[in-house]
Amino acid sequence: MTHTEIILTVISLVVLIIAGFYAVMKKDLIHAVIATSVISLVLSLVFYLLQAPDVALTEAAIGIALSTIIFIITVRNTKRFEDK
Amino acid sequence: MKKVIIIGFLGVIAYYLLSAFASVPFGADLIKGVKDFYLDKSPNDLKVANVVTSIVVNFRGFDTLGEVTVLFLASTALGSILYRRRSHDSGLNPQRTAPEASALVQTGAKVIFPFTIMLGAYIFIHGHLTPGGGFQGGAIIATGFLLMLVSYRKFFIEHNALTWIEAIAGSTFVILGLLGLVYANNHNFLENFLPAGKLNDLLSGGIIGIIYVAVGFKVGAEITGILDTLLTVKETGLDPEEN
Amino acid sequence: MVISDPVYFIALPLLTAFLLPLFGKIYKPLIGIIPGLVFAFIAYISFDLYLNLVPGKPIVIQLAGWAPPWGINLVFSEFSGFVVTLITFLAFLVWVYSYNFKKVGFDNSKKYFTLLMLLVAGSIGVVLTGDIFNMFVFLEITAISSYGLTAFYKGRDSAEAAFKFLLIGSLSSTFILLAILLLYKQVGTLNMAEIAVKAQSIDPKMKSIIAILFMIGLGIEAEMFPMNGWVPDAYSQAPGPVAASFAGMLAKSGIYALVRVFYTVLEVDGIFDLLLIMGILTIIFAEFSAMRQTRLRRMLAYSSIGQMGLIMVAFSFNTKAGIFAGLFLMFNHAIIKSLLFLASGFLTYSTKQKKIRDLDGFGKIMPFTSLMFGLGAFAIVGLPPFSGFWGKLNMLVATADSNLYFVIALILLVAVVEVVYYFKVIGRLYFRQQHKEVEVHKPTWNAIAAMSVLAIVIIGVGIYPDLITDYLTKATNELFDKASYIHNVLPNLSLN
Amino acid sequence: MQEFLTYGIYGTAFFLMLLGLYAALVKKNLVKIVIGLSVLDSGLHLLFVAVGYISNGTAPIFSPAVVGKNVVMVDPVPQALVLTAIVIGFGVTAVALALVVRLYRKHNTTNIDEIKNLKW
Repeated sequence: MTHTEIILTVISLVVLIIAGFYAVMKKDLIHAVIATSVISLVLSLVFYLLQAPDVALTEAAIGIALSTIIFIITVRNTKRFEDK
Repeated sequence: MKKVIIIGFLGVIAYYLLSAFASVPFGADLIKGVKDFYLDKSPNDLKVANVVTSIVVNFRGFDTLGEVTVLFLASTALGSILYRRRSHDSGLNPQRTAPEASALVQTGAKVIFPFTIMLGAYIFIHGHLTPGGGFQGGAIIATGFLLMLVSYRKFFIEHNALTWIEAIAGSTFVILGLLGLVYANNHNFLENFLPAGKLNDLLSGGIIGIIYVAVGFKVGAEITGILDTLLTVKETGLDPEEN
Repeated sequence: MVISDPVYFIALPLLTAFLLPLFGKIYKPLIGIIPGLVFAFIAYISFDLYLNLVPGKPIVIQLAGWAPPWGINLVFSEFSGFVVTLITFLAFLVWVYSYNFKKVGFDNSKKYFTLLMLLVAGSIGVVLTGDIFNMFVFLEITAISSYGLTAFYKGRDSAEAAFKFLLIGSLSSTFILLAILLLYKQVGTLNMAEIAVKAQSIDPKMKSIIAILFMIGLGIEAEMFPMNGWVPDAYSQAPGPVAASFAGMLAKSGIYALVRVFYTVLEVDGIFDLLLIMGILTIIFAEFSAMRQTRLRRMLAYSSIGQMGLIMVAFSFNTKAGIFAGLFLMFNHAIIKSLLFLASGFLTYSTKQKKIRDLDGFGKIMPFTSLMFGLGAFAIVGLPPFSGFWGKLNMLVATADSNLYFVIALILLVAVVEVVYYFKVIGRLYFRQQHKEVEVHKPTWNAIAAMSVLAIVIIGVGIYPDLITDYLTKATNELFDKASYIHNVLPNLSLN
Repeated sequence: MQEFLTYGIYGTAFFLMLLGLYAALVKKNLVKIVIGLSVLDSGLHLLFVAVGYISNGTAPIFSPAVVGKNVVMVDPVPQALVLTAIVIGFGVTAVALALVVRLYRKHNTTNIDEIKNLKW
């Protein structure tokens, strides 16, 4: 790995941790779903950096777009907020 | 109290797993296993440039058959869980109550849609050469249909066509496998029986390319069906038949 | 060799499931007929292959033209062939029982048969495959089709049951994947026979972590104690024939995977002691819960967990007698529990609450179904003229061989508990007056046929156990002889 | 640097998995539980790819630029496995969300505590 790649990886890992926290703790489910989408986005970057372009592409197509969409459809069909 | 127990439990799991993975250093090439065989055979015998594709479709093709089945299963199970009652007289599906998207979105969707389909098709046709393949291409095609579904209220998926595509693409996979029993050298299920061609040619890799195209169609139809089912369920309110 | 290739067990149900919607477009009754033909065919070739199997020479099929360990292989041996034959036989009977689909409508029956075909294909795949990741894929196929089948009926609490099942199932698949990943990084292969050879050099601590991960992950489908919260709900909410196929196929493939992994793939010190403890806990938890149930299906479900616990205990002895008893119990559990679930489907059909006390006096108004239920109850408790007796007897012999006297005491105690709660139901069926008028739901001819076949098998094996003991002994030898499994899959590689 | 990345990537993967497990086991909201499962899956997929990585390896594709040269390639097997796992995870998520929608239609709530028979 070159230095740029290592720095990118480290930044991605930090973003992953923050987004993970946000996804699990946030009461607004739409926000939480967007956070999972961010996890997938960053994850697909990390996959690319780890020389797994196939997995990166799959994660991009399925994780970022489709998973997020089905989550959002569900949240729209049910309740948006997680109550206490 | 329950939280404390669960966090303690998670701590125990984390400790043991970390201690297990600590002996697997990141980036080290520890093993001499099947991977060297794959890295050698894929370009030389199968003439498939993308080793992941050759593993997914050929060496471990049976897994992929299972994977396609899982998606088919998910869409069937979804249909069985969220069955719809469509009114037969009007062509419109009354359950979709989402507001019409703005003209900007609609025009944009119309422009982007063909390109999305083309991109998806490109990805699964070149699955054995470049990153990506049937699953990724199919998912991208489904995204294109999703775009149309959310921007036009009157855009409806032709379910008959979806059923036909699903059935034909899925059975193509299995039948290609069964043909291997008859025509291939070792008479194995899913064995390649077509000429392998030249490395990095579009028409190379024998049945691998054909299988990935079938997978692409199947996955695209499957995911489009899943999205359509989820989008057209009744949006709010209790269902009278449930109680 | 072309026509009787084990790959048909998986390829044909998958092909049919993919094409089923098209058959429905051509002629609607085909939806019900085609699956039956396929089940009959695979049951036939399965019997054919199994009866003609040469001892010590399992049929090893390579896929995609690559010899193991590079490609995936299927192993049809005495043990896996036995389980596959059992599964295909039950699949055909379940189809006979549920063939008539007019009640639920065309569209739903299409989904029902599709999911059922995939459940059968998945269970067979788990049993036949010789590759650890491929086993995971098939486990997921069985799991997802079970979620769909559990949530099949709309009016009940089926969605809750399915969600619970899904939650536990997803956690289990995570554990299995972790175990596979660790194993792969240690040995560099996914083929079970090659892992078995190379696993000897793994660090013991790592090996025990992998084994525990497998135990958690596979234990969920095998209904092991802390992870079986889904069982009572799924069994009581799913349609009757589906509950029968859960008992006969899902649980069987789960226990098969568990046994195969611990006997053949990974040899870990102390794992059998752990299995013994888990099995005993499962039995105690299940049998005492079963006694407190007021609903028939939940009672049967807890009883099923108890039986699975007994099977785990039998396999945990790691002796030939133990494996033999375990196989006999597996056979009994599959046949007898299926009969009980099929009969209970009609018994509780007309009562809304599905309570046991609603069954007062049903022996008079539903004589055949009550008779079948009574027969199943006598058999599962372990009374002499039925096959259940031989299973329990072998179990006691095996336990005595292993000098585990407290387990003998436990088995006898459990038998008493089983007698108490099963005879409570029988007492209500035959020795109580019917206290209110109910609409009687007569079993259809196909249901009668399916139940009669099961009853005949139970009585036949009960009177003449030598019908199957030969095959069970062969299967025992196959499972116990790890070296010959490895030799048959990988001729060039051997232990040490 | 190597050590740091080992612990960094594995640590992140485990952190995501534990977060997901925590959400799946503790949270009361059905959608949140499914989100937890999806986070758990993400961590697991990261772990798979990280375990398959080999230092200074290239992607396992014999493109014209690579053919004939002696290059180290990363392990393609975990990548193929994770591809399967991602698709299976998507299928399970879709079924789970469909069940959530049906539970909501029946009980008009997504809170576990208000849905009987879902407690254990």
